[in-house]
Amino acid sequence: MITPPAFDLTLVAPELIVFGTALVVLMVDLWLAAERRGVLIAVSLLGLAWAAWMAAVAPDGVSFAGMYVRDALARAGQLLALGVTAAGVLVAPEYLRRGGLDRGEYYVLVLVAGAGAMLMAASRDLLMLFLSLEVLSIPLYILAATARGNPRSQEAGMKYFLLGAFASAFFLYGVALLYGVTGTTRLPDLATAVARLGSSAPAAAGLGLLVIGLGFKAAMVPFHTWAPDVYEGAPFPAAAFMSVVAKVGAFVALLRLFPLTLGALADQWRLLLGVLSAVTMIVGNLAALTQTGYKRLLAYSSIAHTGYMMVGIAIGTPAAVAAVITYLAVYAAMTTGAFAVAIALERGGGEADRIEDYSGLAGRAPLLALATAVFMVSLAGLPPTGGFVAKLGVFAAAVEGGGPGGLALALIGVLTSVISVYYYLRVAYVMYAGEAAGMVRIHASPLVNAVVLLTALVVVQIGILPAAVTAFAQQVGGLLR
Amino acid sequence: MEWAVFVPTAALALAGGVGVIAARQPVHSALALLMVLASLAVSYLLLAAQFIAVLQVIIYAGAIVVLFLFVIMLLHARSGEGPREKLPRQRAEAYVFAALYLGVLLAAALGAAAPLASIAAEFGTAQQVGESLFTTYLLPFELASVILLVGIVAATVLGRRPPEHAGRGKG
Amino acid sequence: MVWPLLGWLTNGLIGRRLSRALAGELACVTVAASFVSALGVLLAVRPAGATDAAVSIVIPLFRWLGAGDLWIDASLIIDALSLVMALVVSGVGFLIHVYSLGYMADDPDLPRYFAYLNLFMFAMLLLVLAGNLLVLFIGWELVGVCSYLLIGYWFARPAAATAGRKAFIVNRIGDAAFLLGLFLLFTQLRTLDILQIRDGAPHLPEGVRTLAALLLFAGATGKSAQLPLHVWLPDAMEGPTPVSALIHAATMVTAGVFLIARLDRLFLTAPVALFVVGIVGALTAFFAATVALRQYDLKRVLAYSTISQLGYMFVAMGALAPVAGIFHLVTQAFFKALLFLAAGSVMHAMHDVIDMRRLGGLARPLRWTAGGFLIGVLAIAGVPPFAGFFSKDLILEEAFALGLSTGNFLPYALALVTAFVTALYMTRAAMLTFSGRPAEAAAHPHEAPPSMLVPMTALAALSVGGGLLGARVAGEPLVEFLAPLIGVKAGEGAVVHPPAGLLVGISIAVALAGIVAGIAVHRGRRDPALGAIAAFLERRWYIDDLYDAVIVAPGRALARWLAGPVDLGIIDGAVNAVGRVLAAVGRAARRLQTGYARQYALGVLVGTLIIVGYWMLR
Amino acid sequence: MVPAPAYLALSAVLFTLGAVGVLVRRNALIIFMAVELMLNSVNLAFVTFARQHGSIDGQVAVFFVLVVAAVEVVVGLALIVDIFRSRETVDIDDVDLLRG
Amino acid sequence: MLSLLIFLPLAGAVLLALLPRERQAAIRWAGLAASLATLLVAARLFQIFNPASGDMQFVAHATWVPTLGIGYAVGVDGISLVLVGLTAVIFPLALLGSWGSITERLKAFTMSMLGLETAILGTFLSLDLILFYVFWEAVLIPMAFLIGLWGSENRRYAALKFFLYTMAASVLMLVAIIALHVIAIDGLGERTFDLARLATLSLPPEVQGWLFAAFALAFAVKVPIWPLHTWLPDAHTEAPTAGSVILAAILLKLGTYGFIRFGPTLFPDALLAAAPLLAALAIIGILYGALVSWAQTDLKRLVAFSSVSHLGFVMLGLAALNVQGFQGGLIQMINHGISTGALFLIVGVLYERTHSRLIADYGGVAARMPRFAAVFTVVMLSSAALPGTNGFVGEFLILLGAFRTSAWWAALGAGGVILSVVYLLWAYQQVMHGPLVAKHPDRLVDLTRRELAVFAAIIVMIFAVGLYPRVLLDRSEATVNAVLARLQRPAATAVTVSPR
Repeated sequence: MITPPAFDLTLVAPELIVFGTALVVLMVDLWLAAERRGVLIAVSLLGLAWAAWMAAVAPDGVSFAGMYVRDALARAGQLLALGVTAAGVLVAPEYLRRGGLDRGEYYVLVLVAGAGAMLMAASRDLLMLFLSLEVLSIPLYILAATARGNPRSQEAGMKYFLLGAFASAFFLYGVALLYGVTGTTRLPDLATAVARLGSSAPAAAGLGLLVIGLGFKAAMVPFHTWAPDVYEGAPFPAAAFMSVVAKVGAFVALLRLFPLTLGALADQWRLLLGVLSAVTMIVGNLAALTQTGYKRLLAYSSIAHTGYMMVGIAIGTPAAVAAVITYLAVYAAMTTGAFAVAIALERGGGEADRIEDYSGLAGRAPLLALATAVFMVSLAGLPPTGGFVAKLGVFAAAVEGGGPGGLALALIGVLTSVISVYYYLRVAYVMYAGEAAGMVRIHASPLVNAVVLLTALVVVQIGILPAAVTAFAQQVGGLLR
Repeated sequence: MEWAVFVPTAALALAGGVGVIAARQPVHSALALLMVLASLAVSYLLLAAQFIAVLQVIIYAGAIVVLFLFVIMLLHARSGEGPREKLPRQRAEAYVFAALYLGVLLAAALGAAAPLASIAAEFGTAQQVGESLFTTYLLPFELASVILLVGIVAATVLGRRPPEHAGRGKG
Repeated sequence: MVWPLLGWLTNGLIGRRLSRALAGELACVTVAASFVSALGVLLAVRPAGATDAAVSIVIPLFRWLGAGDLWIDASLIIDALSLVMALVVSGVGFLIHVYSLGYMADDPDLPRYFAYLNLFMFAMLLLVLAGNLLVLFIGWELVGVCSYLLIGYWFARPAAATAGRKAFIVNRIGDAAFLLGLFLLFTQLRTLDILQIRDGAPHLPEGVRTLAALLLFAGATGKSAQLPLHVWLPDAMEGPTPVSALIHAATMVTAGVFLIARLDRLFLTAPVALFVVGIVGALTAFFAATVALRQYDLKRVLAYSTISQLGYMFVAMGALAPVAGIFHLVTQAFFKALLFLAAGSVMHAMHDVIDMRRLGGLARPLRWTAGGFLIGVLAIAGVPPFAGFFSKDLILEEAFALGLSTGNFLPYALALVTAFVTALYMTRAAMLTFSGRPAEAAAHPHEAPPSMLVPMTALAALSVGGGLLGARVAGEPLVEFLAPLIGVKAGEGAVVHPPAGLLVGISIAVALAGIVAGIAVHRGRRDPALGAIAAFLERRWYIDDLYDAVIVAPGRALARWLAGPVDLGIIDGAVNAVGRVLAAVGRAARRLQTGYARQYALGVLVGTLIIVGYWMLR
Repeated sequence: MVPAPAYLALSAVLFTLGAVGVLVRRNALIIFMAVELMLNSVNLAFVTFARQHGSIDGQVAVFFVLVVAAVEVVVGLALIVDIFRSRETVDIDDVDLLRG
Repeated sequence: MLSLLIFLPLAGAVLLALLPRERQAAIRWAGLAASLATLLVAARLFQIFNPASGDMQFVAHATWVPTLGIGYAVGVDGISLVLVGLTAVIFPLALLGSWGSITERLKAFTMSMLGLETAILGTFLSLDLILFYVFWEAVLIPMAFLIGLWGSENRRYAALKFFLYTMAASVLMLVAIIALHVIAIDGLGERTFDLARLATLSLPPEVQGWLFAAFALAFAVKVPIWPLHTWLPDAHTEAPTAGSVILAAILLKLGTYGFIRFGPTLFPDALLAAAPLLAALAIIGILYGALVSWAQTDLKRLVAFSSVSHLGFVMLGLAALNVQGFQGGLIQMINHGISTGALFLIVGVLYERTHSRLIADYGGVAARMPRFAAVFTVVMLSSAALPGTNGFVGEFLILLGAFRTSAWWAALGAGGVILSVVYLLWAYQQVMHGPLVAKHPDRLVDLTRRELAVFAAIIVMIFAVGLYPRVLLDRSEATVNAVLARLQRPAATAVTVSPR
């Protein structure tokens, strides 16, 4: 007779609620008339709100035989994932209706991917982590290809899937190797076992392979190559969602894995992650310099931001962990916002994905343009926006905790930020200085507007009064002490 | 005794592996893959993983390879590779780096090797695996079901006839 | 005491303001008021000064600026020297204002002219009355600006505008040296108050004194058009003639002389500097006189004569006889202003023709003018009893005395030669202009209006009688007035008293010889200098050309080179190159993004290889 | 008894073969099969390690990998079919609209 | 008080946002009113400021980001006071000066200007390094937009260059600020970016050197010190009149202000060591800027390079590290603000009429525009540091200060005094004198009443500072002494090393 272990369902309530919402949406969609899809949005949002509330109030703890942990990091990851999932739901409907892609499954996939990201934050076991990663990834592959019949969307889905599966295999081999040397996949046991081994080639290889799997999701150089193509090909709402949700999942997992679990072995991974972050900052920003497409620009920008956040991972001090959390929040807000603005535009019946399409936007939609300007300024890391606070936190942590290497990372970071100013401000400049672009129409959907407004407010709020966010992030950093 | 079984299966697996990536026709690849899968199932038996071996045969050989074959037939003759190699250096580079990687991987994997433990008779039985799945691995097990659900949704999303004026955006 | 001074100051300022709106008469009135006030002050001081002429009355106005241990009080000094200068400035200035009323009568922009002129008067008075070297410097620079504005008054003429600019720039060069001198004095003495400097200067180390004196003298050469900074003055003749008379003959150019007199104790205790002063003065005197021989522009002749006479004054300074210098300054102000006004009258009559080769035979139609000019010539040539004789003779005497005491007879020799040349070229100029055949352009020469003639007459009178101020026969009132104040008494350094009578005879003889030679040369229609020398003189010793070739042209070329190849090419080029390199790298990074999934996968594999390989081998 | 290194070596070789397949083949179907090959090599490693430690965890892991592999095949094949419908090709190099 | 001052313009900008775009007159007046209100507050500050104290006054503290140790701290001392005064004065003038020339996107323009004013005031008044940096960078955005949106043909290039160049330098300062903060964690046992707290650290000279280098680079680009100046001519040339005015009059002062504020306070040893280098670069800048000005064909470029020269004087004064040098530098900052701001307004007047900035397109303008000629003359002479005008006070004190440190510095600097006349008079003559050269002479109408009012205010300031500079000097003296006292402490120990 099999006796189920003691487990606490309230602990996993947020994820359960989101999965449940996804199921409800799936079912309701079957019976729902096409023109009443608004119900799906409402249901999704309600579910997400409930989950968020549960995530905020549910107690900390470990359950499911040590597979699942709820602590400050998990909570941060869950709230972030819920936030970006809500945004992912909100930005979609108008666009999907325009493109004739309006299907209930879209929301199901968004919700499931969101839940996957939440679980990555709470995984306390490598297999758990792997499954969560797949729960996050597979819906994203499909979302990228949602614009059926559009070769670009198909190509995006195909490339994302192919490379994702390739990277997953590496990740899995890493899990296998670590299991081989330590006999366990549970993170705390793993940490003690690896520490006991000292320098062990298989363990090192296993950890390296884990970096690759997560780095792929986070679009870290040299595993970033999929990102520009996929973002460009994916429908705008999907690109918006995947650019943030995958990052949230990957980074909470990286935080969980490296500073939190393997903090004692920092000597082994710090230099490597530091170099990777430097390369990522440089390549991302330089490649973005000459882009002409808005989506590709944001794609390379997201790569660059991966580099900045990686700095925090590589440093791995409590302050750095807190800085990464702050950065993730800011990144999520500003990138979602920047995509949301683009979703509101349409050129010649298609996506407005060229930078020129934003020409003269300020004259036609001043508030939209202002919000975009805020996003661009924040992405560039300039005060008084959240982007500055985020970068400040990361670089301060690097200088404080990273020794000469940290100083070098901070220097590379600030200098590449200067480069990024060039391409971000070009967008803002075109909006304000250019003639109104022909063929570009503005679809003022209240939902998209709400997302733009909210994200802009968040970006400005964190820029001007960041204390609340940094205090919360510091709790996460406090896990290290 | 075990060697006698292992050596041929390993040889078959390797041959199958080469076959998968070298065959001209996808059908041949699929058959080679089947060969690998079957060989591995035998290996699993040698490693006291009866249940997994069974799963291997049922799921992989029975479902996945069949799915491949099904799609190959669906796409029929035109499913070959294009005539022109667009990445002339790719092949050579792939071999070189893969060889290097093999070295790394071998070093890592062999470094992780240890003497086999002594095991109880019921090790690797369906009951033991199932028990583990429903106790320790309950949550991952549920997650696996979610993943399967996603697969179903994917099939419905991607399998459905595209909408009339689909494909906003360029192209 | 304070009231007339304040009134004086405000006269200058308010006059400038009002004259913009009203006509030129107001300007004259304000200057007259200045003169009267100065006279009043003189009379007020005189009784007090009878017993102690060395007294200096300081009138503090306000604390101008302060920073750290630097405190600059804006204050004025009333003493013999400043009063003499103020009287000359305001007196001659007044006459020239009046003259201008006639001369500039049909100029459309008259208020501007008088505004500048009044501003100049204010600045000049500020200069001479300043109680603080920095305040003096303000006046010093201000007169330069006014000079610039007035030379370039007819700004539509490129030559005038350029001349004004040149004057300003050359002055600025001297001023920069002046400023450095100020700094040196301040760092040593912690003050810029003139009286304190006078008291403190003798206690400074010798080297500092010399350096400070030389720096200040460099400033003086700029303002007083001494070698090598004389080049602006001849060009300054592009300005209206009354301006030339006032600024470039009578007042501003004497500022350098005044400065040395003002800081006599500094200079007189710095023998090396004094030596330089004397030599430069003598050389300048000689140089300018020779150049004047070959000029055909009447005003330019006068300009070079001014330079030459200023040279004399510096000779006097160099000869430890500042009083003599001031004396010559005063007389020169009279007769040079007279000469300029007469020249202006000629121009007025001849519709601005100034080339002496196109003039001639004007003595008859312009009787008064010719008379005035003749008096001026005699005065400058040093013929007794005209004013120039007394002052120039005094200088020659002192120079000789210097030679006796130090063995340096160069200043005396040059001064003597110059006296001869001066008489020669002035006679030539007078003959060319007024005698001989009526010139081609002499269409209908007409005598000037009374507003021009009256000042000329007054100046002529002063040129005749001004010498009495310092003449021994009249008891040397000026010398007596000044001597107690200006530190070292004139001639004190001279151990051996020169044979005064002999020297007087020599100088008279030289002057007469010059005049005779001039007449002879003119009669003989021969050029006073020959061949290569003529060209040399005509090109003004090639000094202007040298400046153009050595400083201006290379400077301009340097500027262009810096602005073009260096700034845009190298410095900015480097900046832009950074951008280009980054963009190129960016494009290269883009090219890596080929679009082929298999290649991306290869990238993943290679990345994995590096990371895992590194980690295992670490 | 066949010792663990033999299995592990086989696993490593198969993994590399799969990776080579992904890199050198252009037929998307075969590429997916190569990916399956890689996953199977991982499974072999898991099973070997499970035997090595005498713990069942490795075998459970194989179960999960199997599930994921199955779903990946479904998704991947659906994508291929979809692309084939519009482009009439399964050559991965022909899928190169997005670049730069 | 100070917070009110800083955020008053921003509040104005926010209110302005509510006005409809079409009501141009209302927008203009509202913008002017906001800047005038700021001026009033600044004037009141000027009035109640206690000149006898060298300490920070009206200090306000608040926590901002406690986890990172960032605080909100503002305060004013004699040095920032005069610069705040300058800012408050120049902005209304700049707004008035571009009253008619900006018609497109007027609302955005006015809002940018007001936002810029807030950022600049914030920079001058911040006492927390991060707060300072935030304002410092925040300046860039509206300024780049002013250049990029309302500039002339090449505006995009100029705006980007301005932005990237100055930012590239200042991010290194950010790293240095962080490093300082990190050092303070050990040294003071607290997380702080507070200037007063950090000033109590005693850093080893080598550390000071590195940190100062990073700070100095940021400031040097902003000043700009040769050879980091090339963004300036482009930015100036392409910016609209108001932009050029603000850029020249105030923005460049941020750099020199930075040197004064942070050099002696945080890095006294490094500053002492670097002073000769700074002086050398300053002198090169003085001469180089003047010479290059002389070779320009574009009026705005000419004025821009003259800024390089003038700011060289300021830096020379600062490098002298004595009271006269500092005071002179401070006064010269104000002067340059007034005079060069006025020069840009003058070029703006010409440009508005004929749409050309080329010197060759002008000549004999004085005859057509006598009042303008008078204004130009005064401003030019002020720029050339004629005694009696403001420029002289500054240059005199600077050169005197420099002389007391090294006679050679002053001698070379005096060369700049000469050259400034060369290029200014040259330009003036080319434009104003000579025969009339203009394609449309009828467009050369004399100054309007509004323009005259602006220039009258400027001329009053020129003479006010020139004749009674103590209005400013007295207020900053105590502060300058206090700041310099920071240099004395290490100087006492460094006597054996330093030749001076």
